[in-house]
Amino acid sequence: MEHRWGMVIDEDRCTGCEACVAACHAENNIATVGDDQAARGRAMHWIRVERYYEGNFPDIKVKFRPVPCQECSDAPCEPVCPTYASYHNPEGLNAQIYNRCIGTRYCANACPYLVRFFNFLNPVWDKPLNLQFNPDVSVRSVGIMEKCTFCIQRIKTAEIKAQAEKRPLKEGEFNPACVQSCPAEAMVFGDLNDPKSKVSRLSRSSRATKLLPELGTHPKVTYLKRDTWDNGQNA
Amino acid sequence: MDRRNFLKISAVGSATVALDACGKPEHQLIHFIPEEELIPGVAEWKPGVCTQCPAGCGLHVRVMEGEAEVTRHGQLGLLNMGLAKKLEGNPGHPVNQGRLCAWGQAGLQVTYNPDRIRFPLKRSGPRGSGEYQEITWEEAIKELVSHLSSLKSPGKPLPLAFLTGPLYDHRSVLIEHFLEALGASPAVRYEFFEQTVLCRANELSFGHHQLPTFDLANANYVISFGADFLGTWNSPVAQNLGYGTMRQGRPGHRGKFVQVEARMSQTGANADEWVYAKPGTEGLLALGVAHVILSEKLRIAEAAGEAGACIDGWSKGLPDHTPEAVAKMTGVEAGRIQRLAREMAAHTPAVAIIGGAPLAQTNGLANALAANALNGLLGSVEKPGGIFFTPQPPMPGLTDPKKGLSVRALAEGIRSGSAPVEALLIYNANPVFGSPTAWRLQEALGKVSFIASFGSFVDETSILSDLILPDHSYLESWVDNIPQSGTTEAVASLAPPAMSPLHHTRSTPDVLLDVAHQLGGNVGKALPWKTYQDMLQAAFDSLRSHPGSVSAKASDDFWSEVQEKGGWWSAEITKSPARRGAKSSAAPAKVAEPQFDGSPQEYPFNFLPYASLQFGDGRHANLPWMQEMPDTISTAMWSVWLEINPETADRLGIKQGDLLEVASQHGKLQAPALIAPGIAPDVVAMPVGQGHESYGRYASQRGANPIKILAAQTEPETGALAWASTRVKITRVGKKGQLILFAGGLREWPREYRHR
Amino acid sequence: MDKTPEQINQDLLRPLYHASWRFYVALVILGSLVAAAFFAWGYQIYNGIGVSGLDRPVFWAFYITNFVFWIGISHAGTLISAILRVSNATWRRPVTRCAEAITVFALSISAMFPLIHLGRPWLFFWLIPYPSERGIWPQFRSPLLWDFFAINTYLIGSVTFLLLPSFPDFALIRDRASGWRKKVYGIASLGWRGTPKQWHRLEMAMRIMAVAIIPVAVSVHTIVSWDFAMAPVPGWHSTIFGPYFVAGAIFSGIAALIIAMAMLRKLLHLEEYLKPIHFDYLGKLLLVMSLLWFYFVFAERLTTWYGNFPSEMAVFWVTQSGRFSKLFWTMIFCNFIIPVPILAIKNLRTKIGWTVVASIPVIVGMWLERFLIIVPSLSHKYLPYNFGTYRPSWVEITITIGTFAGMALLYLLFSRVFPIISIWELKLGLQKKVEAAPALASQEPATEQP
Amino acid sequence: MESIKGNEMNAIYGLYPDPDSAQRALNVLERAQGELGFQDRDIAVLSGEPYEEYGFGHRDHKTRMPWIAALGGVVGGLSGWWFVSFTQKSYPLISGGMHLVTKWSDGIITYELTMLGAILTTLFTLLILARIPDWSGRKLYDPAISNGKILIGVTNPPEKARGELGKRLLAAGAETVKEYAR
Repeated sequence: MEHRWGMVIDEDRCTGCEACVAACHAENNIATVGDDQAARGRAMHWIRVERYYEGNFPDIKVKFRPVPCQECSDAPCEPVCPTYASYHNPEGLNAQIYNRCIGTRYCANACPYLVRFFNFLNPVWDKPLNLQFNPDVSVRSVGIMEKCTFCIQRIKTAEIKAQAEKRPLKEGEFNPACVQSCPAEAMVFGDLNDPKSKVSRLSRSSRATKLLPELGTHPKVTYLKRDTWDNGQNA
Repeated sequence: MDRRNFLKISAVGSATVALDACGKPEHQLIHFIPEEELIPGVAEWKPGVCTQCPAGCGLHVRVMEGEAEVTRHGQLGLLNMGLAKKLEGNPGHPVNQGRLCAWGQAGLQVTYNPDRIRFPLKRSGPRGSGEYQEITWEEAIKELVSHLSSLKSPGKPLPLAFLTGPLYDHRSVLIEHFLEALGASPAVRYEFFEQTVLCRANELSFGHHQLPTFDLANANYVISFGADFLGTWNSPVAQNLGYGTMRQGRPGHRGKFVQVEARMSQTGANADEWVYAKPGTEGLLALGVAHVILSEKLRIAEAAGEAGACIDGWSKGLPDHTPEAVAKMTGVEAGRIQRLAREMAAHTPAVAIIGGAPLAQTNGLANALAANALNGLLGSVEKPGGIFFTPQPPMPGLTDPKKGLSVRALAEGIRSGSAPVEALLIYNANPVFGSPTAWRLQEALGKVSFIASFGSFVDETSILSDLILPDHSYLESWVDNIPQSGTTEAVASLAPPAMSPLHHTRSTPDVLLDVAHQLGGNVGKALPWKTYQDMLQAAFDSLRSHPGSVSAKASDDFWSEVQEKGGWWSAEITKSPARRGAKSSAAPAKVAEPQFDGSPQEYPFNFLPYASLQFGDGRHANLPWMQEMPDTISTAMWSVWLEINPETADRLGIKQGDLLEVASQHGKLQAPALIAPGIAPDVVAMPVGQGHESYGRYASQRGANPIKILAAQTEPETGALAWASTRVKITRVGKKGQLILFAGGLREWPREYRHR
Repeated sequence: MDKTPEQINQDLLRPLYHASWRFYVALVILGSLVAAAFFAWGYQIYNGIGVSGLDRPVFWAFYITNFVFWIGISHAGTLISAILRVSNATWRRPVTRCAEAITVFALSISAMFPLIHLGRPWLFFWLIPYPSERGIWPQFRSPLLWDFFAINTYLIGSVTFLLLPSFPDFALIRDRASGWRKKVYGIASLGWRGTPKQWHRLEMAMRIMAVAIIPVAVSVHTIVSWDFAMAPVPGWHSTIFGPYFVAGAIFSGIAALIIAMAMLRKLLHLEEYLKPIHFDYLGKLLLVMSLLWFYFVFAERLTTWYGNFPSEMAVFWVTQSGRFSKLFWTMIFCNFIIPVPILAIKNLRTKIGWTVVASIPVIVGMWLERFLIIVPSLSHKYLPYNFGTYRPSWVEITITIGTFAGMALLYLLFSRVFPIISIWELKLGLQKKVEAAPALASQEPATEQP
Repeated sequence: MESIKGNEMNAIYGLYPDPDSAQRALNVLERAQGELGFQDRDIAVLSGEPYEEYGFGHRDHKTRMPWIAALGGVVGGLSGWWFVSFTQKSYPLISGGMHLVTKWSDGIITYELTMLGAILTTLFTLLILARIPDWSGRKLYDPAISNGKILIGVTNPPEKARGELGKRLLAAGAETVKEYAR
């Protein structure tokens, strides 16, 4: 069966612990740009935990929202790339082909979610930090756009394994690094084409919503709105 | 073994050197014979134990073949070896159940850190200069042995001190035996965010000198007094797991979470209701709530049992803690106190958590006892959805560590000469960074004639040492851990080395054993094990007879299965034996209002240091991933900052990023201002962790260290540092500081969005 | 006194033979500025685009601003001269060539920026559709590809448009010159002889070109505007952008033309050829475009403000009263408030000095307009958590200055090798003066009464 | 009347100061064709600027250039359309949820190539029809036309008629009459 990978992120569970961010860096060989570059607004975090304040002291609330690539079904980032570096892969992921990228940065402008990150300079890894590289993920050089891939290397590994064992992929057999690490289990990953999968069921929840739905990008990441407490029952 | 390897190497070495002595530098390195069989590109998952914080989560280490520059027998060369590529939670482990926090994820960068010490070092320059020369392990150990054996002290305990962090494993047992046999006083244990106050309170209230465990998954109502339990406090991963379930894990049923604090922490940001209470008055609020519950007969006073008895006036229904009285002291309206109390009583199981700043006050112990009493009153002690105490696995060696001196007492003893120390061993602690200047620890260390450190990095403390015997990283050595909290099962985690060492380092427990044997005599007898591995095997073998996660019966099978599973745990052993210590000297406790250092007129702000989500107490500041990971609330990277309330900032004409001078009676520091909507107008807060003078290229000379300007005030009974009881004044320096924020906007609907 | 063909030849060919010391001074100054820009570019290629001030979320800034700006300037020439040719306005004759030259140079300069701004410029040729070993073709859905085709078409067209009417003048120089000039211009003239057939085919070709180049010019700037309009970015995704940009382009183009002509007039002593009335006519055009431009700005901002979409308002307010407001109001001042009154008042418009005074701010204002379209939108895009800002680096500034210097330099050299006014067309005008309308007659040099 | 021998060109012509005398000379030549035995195509006219209003500036005025240009445009457009849709099909990659062949965006490339086709065709038609470039220097030419003179003459005139031609050209008002011969 064709897979359509999707994710559900529960804003009511997310505690903003940033484990997903660290896990993503570790899994995907994301460069650490250093203080100087970070100060210029060039830090790279394929997934980020957005923090929004509501109200004023002392009646103040904060909302956390982890934002990875939304893996849009109709992605604005794809058609603007002159070299097909950014394209839609058969499983519905917005793939970024690094060695095809010439660095027009148009995709990053077109992306409403700002989940694309650009290598303004060549990444530096003080030895022996280079030993931590994940061999399944290529290291990006200067002038290349990079982004969340739903850990495609894990997807492929699992699919190949399943093929070799002549069986369909099992639900939860693998997860992207962020989902795997999330201590509050705020993120769920799975196949949207399987109506029984947890991700499908949750994305039908009454709290389900998308990020910037008005843009018609049809993201494959669903957010479950922050819930409220009403005498022990869900509001 | 060593000799054979050595011959091989020299053979291959000479050949390879002859072959490619030109080209890129790494080509000039010799190639060692691989020590293990590995298939390139195939990942192997090995168990591990996370030592990034005391919570003791279980790890799965992804190991893949790779070529690394390593030191073998004092020689640099290339080796095809298994390298740790990713750390993940061990799904079977009761504490973290397959999950892992950011610190745990960043553990790789401890092992692969470019600033790690690669050889034993002997001081060549003056102390603190950081000038060292490489020496061999033989020399290093001989040096250490000669110093130890030269120590003499007729009658009195040996003038030897062993300074270490909180260790919940057999290293602690080993050290204890070691010191005992030498006739030295027990180890001095120190970390800045020490838990002694809470442990003592739990000992008094519940008879467990231990950190608490909370069954959040089954709780309907959680009230936390200042505890950052979703970020940095106690056992965060376990608590996050439970919290997630409490929020959305039970269909149609969602618990409420109330946070009481003076500065909105990352944990507080998740609260359904965030309550501001004046710093240090959290305990009073707890009693106010208790008063309402008692006066409205929602519970009977006796329900609290021992925990209640610890509180003055409990049996009389806390007459002087009426909501009105409490409202005056805490700044929380009486009506709100009543509502909270009723909600809590109506939605059991309800649990109260206290930790962090409220305990770091002059009335810290009382605050803790108050919260404990509330838990007792709500009937949530060792009940589902309540507070538990992690049972300890039945391992004979594993007794409560003897209480050593506090670092402060040690420093005073040395300075005054009342308790002189000639040799100091430092392992796994950095008190020079983690103690207020007022303690004058550095000055004291200057008086010690010989200091040896086992650290992996040249930090503020080990830079003062004369001899450094670098430890393996925790991925390179045998690790065990006995979680003190985070689970209701008895757990003993264990992991063999996930990869062979990169540098010319040695596992410290092994070094201590080696030293002991060389010292011989009763010291050698006290430590019969050849290596730490043997010690662990013996210790774990004692678990074989008990029902647990490991089924194998034969000694060897049991040992290997423990290694596969990453430890031993048992659901059967659920109740840990009560460990009641001495009764509180001044019992029952009277919850007084906190005392602050510095007059409100001259020093108008409460200074609130807090554990950084990035660096904890500073130990993770040398990990680039942590430096660049945005702190969730401030979104700051590579920075240190002072959080200040928007109105206060306006009043003082302070803008975002303005460099401020923060001055207490005991010192001053500079930090850029961060306008934080979630902090009280008369409180300023600052993360602990930056401001290292010496801690590798990523941490050194970055920002300021709030610990340095703290007052030496303590919680009277436990003598723990009351790190939240200092007052400061702030002045504008007149230039911008380095404040690197990842986020642009504060709010989802900023001014720009609104129609005009 | 009447200008004989001989005098015209002498006046207009003088610059090719004689250069004052000022020329060489200018050459050195401009040359070094251009050299500095190229150094900066090299520095950027060597170290990576990171040496610019670009960041996240402002992935485009100075370079794309310059790109759009120079494309706009390029609309000075070909388009204007084509319109004038088609409408057969006889007063165009002294103007067309300097106009067309502006096009060619401005276009070549702007065409460099897409390369300068690439992250991996050495792979720019992947934009070119050729059967490669990668087996993959460029993405024709990408506006950048549309740009690639449009700009190339426009460049080829403009160069042709500039060269065709030059052959007879080359032939003229060839006949009058000696030595190396005779050889060079002999080749350049392609052996032009001047048979009625050649003359007629040439004029026919020019008519066809004029008709063809107008829609091309329009399409080029429309497509440039679509680089923005195609992306769902607040402040970009607007249907008005096509005409808005074309209008702005012609606006800035005319301003550039006026300035260029005024300089030529002074430096090359063409007072008797480029006369107040030409500036008057161009001034009128500039006035119309200024009003048109303001109309577009107003329409665009009114709809945004009234529509009140949150994300759009973020950009709206940040330009109106926020961080970029200073620049925004400077732009309005330069493009509307200064030029309109000057150009509306006949006494001022007919004075060359004043038309220049009206034109210079327009150049500044139009550059700012492009900057204000690009940067505020990118820095305030949807999710406020990611709002950012931008500050240019020395590299970008050097390169920007370099382009202006480069423009001047190319123009300077051009005026040394080309007759800056199309001589044969001018003479054609002379012989036609009897048919010409009396009002226009006064522009022809011969009838000038000193 | 001067005459130059041993030259590649073989012609006799007069240089006229103004279009009217030039027109007169042309009329003379046209009338004299049969009598002196040369064809209309041997009559040479050269000028430093076009003289649309005069008959001599009006010779061989018919051309299909606009139609050729249009044809070029059509060819350019069609090939553009074909090329774009071909590449989109030859390596099919979906992007942005768009169709494989996106007619709207392909229209733009088609348009640009139409115009490019037209422009290039015009250019080359001109070069061919105007017989340039031609650097041979064999053709009849006189630099004097650059100073406003108009050249009217006959190439390869019959030997016997040379003298007569010279007279008549002079009579028509030529400033000078030149004769070139091998």
